[in-house]
Amino acid sequence: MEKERKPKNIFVQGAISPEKIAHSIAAHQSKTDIGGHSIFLGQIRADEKPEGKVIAIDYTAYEEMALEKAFEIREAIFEKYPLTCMHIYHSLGEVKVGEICLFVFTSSKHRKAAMQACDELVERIKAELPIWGKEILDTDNHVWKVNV
Amino acid sequence: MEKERKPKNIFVQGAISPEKIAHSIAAHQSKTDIGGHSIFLGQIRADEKPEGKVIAIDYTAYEEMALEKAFEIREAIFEKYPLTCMHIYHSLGEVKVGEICLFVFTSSKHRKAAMQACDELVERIKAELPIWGKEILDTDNHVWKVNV
Amino acid sequence: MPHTIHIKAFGMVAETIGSDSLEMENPGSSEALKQQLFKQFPGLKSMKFSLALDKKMIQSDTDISQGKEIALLPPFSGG
Amino acid sequence: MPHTIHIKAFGMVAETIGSDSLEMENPGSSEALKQQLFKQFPGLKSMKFSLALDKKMIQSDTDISQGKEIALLPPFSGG
Repeated sequence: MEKERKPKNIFVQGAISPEKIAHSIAAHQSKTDIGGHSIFLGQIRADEKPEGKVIAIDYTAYEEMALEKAFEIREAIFEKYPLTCMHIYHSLGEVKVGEICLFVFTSSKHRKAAMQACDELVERIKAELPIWGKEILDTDNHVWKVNV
Repeated sequence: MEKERKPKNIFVQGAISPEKIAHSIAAHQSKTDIGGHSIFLGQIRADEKPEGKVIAIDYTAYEEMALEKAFEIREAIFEKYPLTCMHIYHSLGEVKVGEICLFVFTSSKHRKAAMQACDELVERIKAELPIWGKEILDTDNHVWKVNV
Repeated sequence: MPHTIHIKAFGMVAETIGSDSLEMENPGSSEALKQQLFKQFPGLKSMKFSLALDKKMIQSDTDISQGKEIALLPPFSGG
Repeated sequence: MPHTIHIKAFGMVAETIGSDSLEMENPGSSEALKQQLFKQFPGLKSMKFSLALDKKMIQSDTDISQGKEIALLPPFSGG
């Protein structure tokens, strides 16, 4: 019988720590059918804007919709690629420059599936999840982040 | 003046620990022009062979040639993609099932370069570095790993 | 029979409205709702945003039946 | 004037030879070296392996001049 998958919380308050990433990796060492892990990490850049320099991004989300959509994306990616595991974490609230705001983690028997699934997940997360980044500037101004 | 790059040691004795990966990630938090990191991790699978079940892989390498080749690949990838950083670590000696034997880490301003460079690096490392894996079986036998 | 609808607002839309939620009399359809919002908050006219009904983005004019969850969503910028 | 060459061996080639290095009189070229190895270690005949001279893989028959670093490399299987 296949395990029924349910929406999981993807949101983390504040930055995602390197220790959390290490724990997540370590937790997969007992899964001895995994041959490759692919990880993507989004990090806050100190971009120079006409209005000032970015010092942090404050993330908000339409959480219930984002979780529903993340579940839908998750199911579609599991359907498309032979993955062993898939994890998505996104920050809410303030994340400072240099800190990590997105952690996508896919694992599979052979490397290609993990890599392709990870790439596709990142694209879909950025395009389809109702999350907004407010870029806080060193001038007390802010601008709304735009995904290109 | 451009910084001259020199061959770096890519070899690690035994498994690559999740803590080492966390430290490597944390070391990039001061580089505030990075927007995305792409990581690939190779993990030892407990494959079932006709001769027995894999319990570890014992890696050997033609080290001097591997380091020269890794440097050549590194330079070519830096030439091709706008990367901020690139790191390659490969195990030598015994790595048990579930443990990590390969850690490839690329960082760039925008995510695409890091992702594409990471994929290409992994392919080239597997195809071009003179490294050999001896799969140790639970039957006291061994078979030589074959990359497909 | 008119009824009140509850609207959630996010990102720069919430900023323009000055709140992350508002209530109004149901204008009946998503297009009518937009016109009503433009009248009440002229700043929204120059802004790109979409409507979601019950957490699904709508692509064309859609009836707003009672009890629907309505949200105003500027372009996503997660990651 | 004949001279001795030093050969490094790796992976299953080293296993077949029973050592990770060997010495022999220089047969003059990479093809001649292969024939010499096949005579000395018949197990190598059924084995896929390449030669590297001074850490560069060679694709065709190549002269082996004095002082070259010679290595026998089975198919790579890193990662």
